[in-house]
Amino acid sequence: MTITVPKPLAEEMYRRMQLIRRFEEWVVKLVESNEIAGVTHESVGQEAVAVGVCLALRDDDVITSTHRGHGHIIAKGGNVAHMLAELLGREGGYNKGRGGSMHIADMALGIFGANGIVTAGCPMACGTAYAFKRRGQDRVAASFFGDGGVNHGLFHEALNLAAIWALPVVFVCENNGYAITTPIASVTKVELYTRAAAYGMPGEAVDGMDVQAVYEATRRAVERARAGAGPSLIECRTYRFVGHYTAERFMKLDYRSDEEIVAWRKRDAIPAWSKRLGEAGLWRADDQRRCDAAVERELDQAVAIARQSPWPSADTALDHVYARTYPGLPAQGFE
Amino acid sequence: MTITVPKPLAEEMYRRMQLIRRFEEWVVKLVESNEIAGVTHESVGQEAVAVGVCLALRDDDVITSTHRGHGHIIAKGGNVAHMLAELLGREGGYNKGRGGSMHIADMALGIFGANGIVTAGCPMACGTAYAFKRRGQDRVAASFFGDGGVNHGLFHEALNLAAIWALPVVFVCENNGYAITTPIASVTKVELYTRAAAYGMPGEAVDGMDVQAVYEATRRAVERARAGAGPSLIECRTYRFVGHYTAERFMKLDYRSDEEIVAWRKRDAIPAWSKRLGEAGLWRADDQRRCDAAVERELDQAVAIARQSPWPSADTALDHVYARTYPGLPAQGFE
Amino acid sequence: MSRQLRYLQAMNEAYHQEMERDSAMIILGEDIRGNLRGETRGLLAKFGPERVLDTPISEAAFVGFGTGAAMAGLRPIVQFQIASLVYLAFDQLVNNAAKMRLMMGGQATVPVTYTVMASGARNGLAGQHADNPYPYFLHAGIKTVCAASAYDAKGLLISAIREDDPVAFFAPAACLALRGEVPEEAYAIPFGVGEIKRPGSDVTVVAVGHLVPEAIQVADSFATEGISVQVWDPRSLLPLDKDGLCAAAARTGRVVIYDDTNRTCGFAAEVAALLAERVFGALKAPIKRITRADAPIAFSAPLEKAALPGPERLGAAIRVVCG
Amino acid sequence: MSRQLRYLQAMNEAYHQEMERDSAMIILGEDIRGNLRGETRGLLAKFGPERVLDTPISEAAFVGFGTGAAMAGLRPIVQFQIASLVYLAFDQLVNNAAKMRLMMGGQATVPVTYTVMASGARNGLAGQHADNPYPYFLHAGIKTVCAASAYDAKGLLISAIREDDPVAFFAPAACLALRGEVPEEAYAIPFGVGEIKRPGSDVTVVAVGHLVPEAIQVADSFATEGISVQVWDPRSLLPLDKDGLCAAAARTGRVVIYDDTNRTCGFAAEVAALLAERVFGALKAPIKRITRADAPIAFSAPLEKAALPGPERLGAAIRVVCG
Ligand SMILES: Cc1ncc(C[n+]2csc(CCOP(=O)(O)OP(=O)(O)O)c2C)c(N)n1
Ligand SMILES: Cc1ncc(C[n+]2csc(CCOP(=O)(O)OP(=O)(O)O)c2C)c(N)n1
Ligand SMILES: [Mg+2]
Ligand SMILES: [Mg+2]
Repeated sequence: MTITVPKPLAEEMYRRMQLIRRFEEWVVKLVESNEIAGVTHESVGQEAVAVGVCLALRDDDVITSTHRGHGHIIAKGGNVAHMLAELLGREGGYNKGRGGSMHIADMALGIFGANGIVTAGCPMACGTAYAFKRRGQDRVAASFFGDGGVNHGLFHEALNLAAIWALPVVFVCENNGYAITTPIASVTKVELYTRAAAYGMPGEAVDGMDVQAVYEATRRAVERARAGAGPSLIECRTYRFVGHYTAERFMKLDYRSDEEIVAWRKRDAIPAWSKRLGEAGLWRADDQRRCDAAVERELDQAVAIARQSPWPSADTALDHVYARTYPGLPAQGFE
Repeated sequence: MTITVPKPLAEEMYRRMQLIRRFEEWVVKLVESNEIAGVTHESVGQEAVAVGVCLALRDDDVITSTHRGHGHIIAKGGNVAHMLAELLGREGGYNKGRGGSMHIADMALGIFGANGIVTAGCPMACGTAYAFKRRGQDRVAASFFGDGGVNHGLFHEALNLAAIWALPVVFVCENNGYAITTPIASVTKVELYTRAAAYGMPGEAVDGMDVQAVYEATRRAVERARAGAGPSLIECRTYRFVGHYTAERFMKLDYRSDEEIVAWRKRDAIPAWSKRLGEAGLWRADDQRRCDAAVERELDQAVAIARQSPWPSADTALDHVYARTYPGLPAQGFE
Repeated sequence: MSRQLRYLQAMNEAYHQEMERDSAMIILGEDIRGNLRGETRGLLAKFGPERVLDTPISEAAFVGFGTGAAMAGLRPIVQFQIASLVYLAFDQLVNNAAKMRLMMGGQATVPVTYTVMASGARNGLAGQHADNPYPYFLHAGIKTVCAASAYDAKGLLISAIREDDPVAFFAPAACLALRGEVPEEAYAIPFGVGEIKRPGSDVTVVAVGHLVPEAIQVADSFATEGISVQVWDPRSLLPLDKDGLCAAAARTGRVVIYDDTNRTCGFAAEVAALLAERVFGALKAPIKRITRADAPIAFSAPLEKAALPGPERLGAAIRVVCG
Repeated sequence: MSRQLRYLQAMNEAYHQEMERDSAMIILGEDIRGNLRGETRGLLAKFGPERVLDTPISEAAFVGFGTGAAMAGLRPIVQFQIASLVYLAFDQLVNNAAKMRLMMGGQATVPVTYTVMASGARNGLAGQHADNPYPYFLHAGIKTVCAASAYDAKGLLISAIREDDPVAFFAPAACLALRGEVPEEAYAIPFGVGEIKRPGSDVTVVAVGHLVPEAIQVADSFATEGISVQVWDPRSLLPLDKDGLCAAAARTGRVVIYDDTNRTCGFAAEVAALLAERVFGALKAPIKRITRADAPIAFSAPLEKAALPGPERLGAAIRVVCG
């Protein structure tokens, strides 16, 4: 369990994981205080996947994300104040309050959107990768989706497209064991990564609680993609420590045993990585504390900024539907 | 290349293949004389697949078919007069003239319909197989689709469903090398049958020009399915000797070379099977001729019957849309 | 006699009573066993895993599965966890299940009920989860009902289940928590029969789903102004009770259609077109539509509200046609 | 000056000219290279395999691919070989491509053109291949055009391609063999501007696609009866030229809508509703819709004909509103 990445990167891995964790905890608070409306899916427990993947990408690479996207966006460098403003529905949010949790995007950072439809981002990542390839750029698109996604027709069609056209895409399956309440083993008979073979692309499974393992696997896939050798599938085995969405805690569901949750929580990637940093002599006792404190400050400030951001004005409700409008388009709901 | 099936079955294989071939030739004539409207997809060259599969099924088993369905329907025992009446759009057709070439069905014979949408029959076969299973019947559903179908999302979703619920389905891929003008190798990087592994089901490729090989492979898959051991995928390697549809001969397309067509025509399953029957001492010189003549008579009569069948009356155009209608439903296009 | 149930409980009771009555019935969809909202409570325990199926995330395939199972003699309920998932199965719905019987010349019978859960907007669901896709079903000729109350939910769901054709049952998000009187015994509300939910003589409001209770409130509020507002609920959108609709509209001569689907080619368009054709002579004012704007629903509350039909706009429209 | 081209040749010329103009353009779909009908002739040879892509049979994925490519700066044309294939990509069309820009607060620009080939019925296409699915696009808010002539095909296709939003271009099966005058140079027909295809003063026929030439014939035939029939073609269905439509309708006070989509919630319903709202006072007769029946198209010729709108029915409707 040695650390193979340089110290600054190792520290950044910790920082981003911690930022995600605490961000999600803020989200839960803001949902419970009714400041965030709608449905949010927290990625608590899965931070190592988001961070391991995104830190293996360049800034000009692209990701497509999912309904459980906060972690991916932070890991790709997303601004937490803009994210929180979005979650609060404010004009200063990433999407000017139009998108909310399931649609956060930052095109400038290569974040081509969270998406509320399972695997909907997969074919879009293919198209984006094709644009890179056609322009002779060595950029890569990484596409996140859950274990629930691997049974969807779009997964199949997208992986096949990427394979036949040797597109620079890295397909990242976050296998957290469940699609809402449905255990993956009840809906799939094979190890997920083995499906790569059906498209003639490499596939591998990796410990999703080990940020460095995720990072290394992604690096290999990214290098392959940049070199023009085509797509890969990486299955990251992880777990969500919390419910499918914030509301779940009040729903008394029993699809997971307490023992299972406890066992996975013991493998929490964040303290594990801090411990390894310490054991490798890269971190001293208070390095983590300093880093954690900075994360807290960043989030406190972000929440404050977000809360101060103005509400969108109702008379702009029909803006941004089209790049070009025409008289009477979009139609109002009344005359 | 010995013959392992009993003589009556071997003869019936020949007879059904020949019936399909000559049926399709009649269809082309009737299209060219403008007696058949619309678009018909002939299965000339692929007869061994339809017959090998369907003769391995029981009468109470079910098939779902494709846009190229005439062969499957004849192989499953379909009545050629009712088929031709359907193609001529007559009330005496299988579907009372409502369906035409791409929708012929005979629920009583377990023919759950040709279908104009690629792979659309696959999930329906799953549902049918589930009904059998739930009722404790040992019946099986076989689902035909082309090489073009294996890249469709529905293929993926249906095979996965069948696998996880161990449904008695045999998925039959008729790999004739092309989806219209698109060579399978340009859109798929792997051998098609290997995709079975992605669902945890057995897959195998078989020579689709050898009716007995198709029959044997199907038998194995059917026995598995009847025994409750779940679905299988069989890839039958075959070729269509003619265009994608009747109209193609006037379209000057050049996606296949003449040499390729000639090479495959040399492997024509029908004379090959007759020859094997002779070599095995099962057939004497004029056995084939007798059989062929019977086929001709059957078709001549069928065409005559079909031509005499009455046209549907225009005032029944909105019948059969619903099992139960209501005032004003379905709505006319005028008031 | 006056037992009160929530909408979801009414659905749950319909599921239980019908599945008990007919062993050919099965129910399938995502997280049916997990029972997130309550409408599938107890089904697994009572009917077992063979009749209560959790599917993979494969909407197209499980709809096709339902079609095949129905053709082979079962009576499936196919549940969509959220309304916009119907798009993923659209071909299997509109180009297969809905057409199978005609294409086969009457050979196939396809008794499937699609329950479309939580349709329409609800506080922060944003662009992809706020659609109300019933106009697509209507255009495709699929029988469709939308229940506005717990009572209607049970009765319309039972009718849907007993129908021998594909039927879509829409359960609007904004209705799921409603409570109301629901008889214990199984009862069926006939298709093609609308209901005057509130009588009135000056103007008819045609309202659907969660907009029915809203429309009744608005109607009540007009009593003080001396404007008598009738609220008519079609209940089944296809078949539509055209005679009942025309009678209701002709009685008042003034009509406002209050519907939470996109405006263009939406349900309100059909109602307006029908009336412009059939009761033209009885109309005293232009037919008004108060609908959703033709736009994806934005996340932020003020934007969301601005794009949806609302009681203020309904009120304004009533004033215009009566003024 | 009066060069005649077929409809498919006009499309082909638009493809060539626009792809030449803008190297960001690509075209993809099934059998594009094989060029079954003629509209993609010569593209592979001129623009090479990187810009002219044959896809696997994966409609949902290749639509999503188009969305992603567009967001990343390309300008894809995504061609549907037959109209009903749009159903297989319906989620990617209506719940993704169409909503992306709003959901992202304006960050994404999605310049994709969907060419929907051979829509509508044509002699024996039967249940699954005869749909005319543009009302689904209209309801979803996707910009949509339908060209009735070779001239309009080139001009509307070029406008569609230059638009920075998703646009569906419908090429009706019954139009593909039409010939007409088509200028050589590239030209754009603006969206949202309808056209009076035949002037007249007694009744307005609103006709779409292949029904435009049919309507003109019917109109001509009424000249002898002394009934003056105006034929108005919206050309772009969304944006719809509402002012032009209302002006045309108000001028005659009598309207028949002649549209080959299912009746319920179809395009004719929208037009009728719009007129019942906006020009109610100017109407002299009920608004008539002559549409397809709400039924899958049966294969057999007499049944097919009975379910489709036809010139006899249009003529009868004209007589009723003028009588
Ligand atoms: C195509 C589709 N089907 C169903 C849903 C409803 N839904 C939202 S999240 C979810 C579970 C997704 O599971 P998984 O892909 O494993 O991701 P996870 O939630 O575990 O991160 C479902 C079924 C959806 N959003 N999209
Ligand atoms: C889902 C779908 N996409 C496209 C089409 C148009 N189409 C009809 S047949 C065909 C080719 C099918 O190829 P294959 O599955 O190999 O069958 P084959 O024609 O070779 O028998 C296509 C693309 C269709 N009918 N359905
Ligand atoms: Mg999961
Ligand atoms: Mg093929």
